[in-house]
Amino acid sequence: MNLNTLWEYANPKKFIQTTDRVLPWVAGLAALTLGAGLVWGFFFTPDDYRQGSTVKIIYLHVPSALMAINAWLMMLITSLVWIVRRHHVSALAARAAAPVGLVMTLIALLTGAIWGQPMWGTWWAWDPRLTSFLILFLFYLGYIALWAAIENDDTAADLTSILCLVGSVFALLSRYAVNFWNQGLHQGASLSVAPGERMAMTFKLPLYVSMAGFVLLFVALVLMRTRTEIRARRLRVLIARQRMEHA
Amino acid sequence: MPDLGKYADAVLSAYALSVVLIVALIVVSVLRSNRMRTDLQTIEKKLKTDG
Amino acid sequence: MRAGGGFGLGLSFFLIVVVLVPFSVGPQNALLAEIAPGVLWLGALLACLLSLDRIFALDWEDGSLDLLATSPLPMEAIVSVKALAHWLTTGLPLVLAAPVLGLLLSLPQEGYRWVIISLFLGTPALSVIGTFGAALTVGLKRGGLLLSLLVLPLYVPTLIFGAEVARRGAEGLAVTTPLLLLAGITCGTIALLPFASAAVLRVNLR
Amino acid sequence: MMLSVSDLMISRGGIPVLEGLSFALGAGDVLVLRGPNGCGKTTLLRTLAGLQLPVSGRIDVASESLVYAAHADGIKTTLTVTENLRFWAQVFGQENIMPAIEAFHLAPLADRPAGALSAGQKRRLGLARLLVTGRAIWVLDEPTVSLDAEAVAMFATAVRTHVADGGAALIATHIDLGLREARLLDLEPYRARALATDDFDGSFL
Repeated sequence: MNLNTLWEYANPKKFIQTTDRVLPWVAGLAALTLGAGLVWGFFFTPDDYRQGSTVKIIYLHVPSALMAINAWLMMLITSLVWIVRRHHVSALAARAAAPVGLVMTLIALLTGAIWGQPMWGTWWAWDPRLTSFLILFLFYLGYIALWAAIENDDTAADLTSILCLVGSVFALLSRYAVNFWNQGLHQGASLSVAPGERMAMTFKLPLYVSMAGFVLLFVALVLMRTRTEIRARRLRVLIARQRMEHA
Repeated sequence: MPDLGKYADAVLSAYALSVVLIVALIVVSVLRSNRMRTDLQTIEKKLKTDG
Repeated sequence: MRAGGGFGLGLSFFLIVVVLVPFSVGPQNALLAEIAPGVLWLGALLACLLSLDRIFALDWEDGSLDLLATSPLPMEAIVSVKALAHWLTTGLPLVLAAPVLGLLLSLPQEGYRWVIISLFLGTPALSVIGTFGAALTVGLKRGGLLLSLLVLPLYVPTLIFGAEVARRGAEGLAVTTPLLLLAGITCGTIALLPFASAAVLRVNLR
Repeated sequence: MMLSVSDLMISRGGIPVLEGLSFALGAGDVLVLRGPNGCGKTTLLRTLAGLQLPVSGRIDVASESLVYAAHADGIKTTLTVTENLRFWAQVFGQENIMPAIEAFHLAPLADRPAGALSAGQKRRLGLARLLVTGRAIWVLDEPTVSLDAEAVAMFATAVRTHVADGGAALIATHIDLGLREARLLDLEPYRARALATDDFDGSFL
């Protein structure tokens, strides 16, 4: 596919028409895969000899953490597309993805805390990874709040894109800083979340299915929410125009 | 129902919380999607009849 | 550019935070000495945050921001001067006040030097990052809280490295690595962030 | 021509307000913009000043030849009248502020803090700012608000002197300035028509 045809989907009307056909399939596939992954993980996997049944949390924790980061990455890319090519769908897709990313981050944090309680004996440890996710959570909150605070849509798109760009740089810096900081406090990462170096296939396969489920869920949600944002945008324009004509 | 042993609370609450959050996100997204669609249809119809 | 007014507020706020800490954690000198570098950094950061929304607010209200934007000065220069003004009126007084407040927290002898050095190196970054946040929220009616929400996560790396320098210094450990990283962050933000702030301000003036 | 605009289309808050606008301004010209409230006068002036981009069309103007005065005067209330003028003179790389003080009879107020001035006096200070910029084209948005008859006359004289020296002025105003040489431009015919409602992409302009 050449790039020119790809940009066609940046046209709002074309996007709505295409997603009309695609969305039911993606949504169905997402439900199927996510359901399969979680049911497999919850009912049909053995316990880990060391971690017991808590290992089942991995099928939620790892995929949601993955999507928490990938959602931000997607927002970064769509923000760049908006800044460079000024395709409205791109900016609105970033806006649509943010709350999904926020919920994913929240799930990763919550399941991490629940997992940490029996494993480390504490709900919360200032482990570098957990801390980074907490900071990511704050970034999502700020980004969403900025979108909500600004009335003019184009202004909001411009400002949030730049915030996303600057935020990405600072998120990377924070990740590095947090690593540095915690090693400064404790010798070695005794509370690392990282699962054993080599996982058995019995754990890996359902994990992959669950990951695929989370990815599909993310895609389906973002498509649907982007459609909503496009309509909301058009609605605001129509209302404003109506008001102007009657003035 | 698999035997979750002494960690049953942790595993169950993790799954329950996550499922609740995901379902809530989906419900909110769908509701807002439907509302926008109907709102837009209403105003477009009105604009057409107004001229 | 000058004639902002009300910047002394930051200094008073710094004092209040530091005075309240012993009331909340108890009067044991050993404990206070241990947390003193962190408290000083946190107090300085919050005091900085408090005065951020004044950076552009006055100029926005009286229309000078529009007029400055159409003047021959490049927007990058305007935001840089604004950040510098904020640092001179807020950051620098905080750096100078820190040793006095360190006394109240029985900061260890070796700590003074490193607290001052780390604040001196770190507060410019706080001002520059804060100017970016202020540019993002200029003209918003309820911008104050949003500004804090946007700026706080951006402050994390500076706070971590700055407080680390102060803490290690107070404990007599080697400070080179965090010191270099802190200086790096400050130089990086001063060099690059004004472009983002200027872009954001142009968007907001449209 | 010092400033020429051709087939300009501008929008406010994402909605087109004026389209197909063309005019030119040469040395010695005074152009007065007329039009009902909300027709896009301020938007047009802000676009000419470079604060926002036009949707389409061309604006040809030499760089750094234009100065814009908005509804707000951009006066620092804690500084004196002289300090305010000196500040703006510095920003525009000029030195002499005396002509500005004389033209708007600000000498008796020179050392007063601007915050202690009345609304009309503030406005006079705001207009005096134009003279310290040394720019040739004045772009003014409702310059006579809160001025009394005497001050309006001061303003008219200042404009006349300015254009006699080879300057030009573009003024959006509702009142008659008593400038006989001024041309009028009514914006009413250029108001953007509403786009067709089923034009989905149009709503994203």
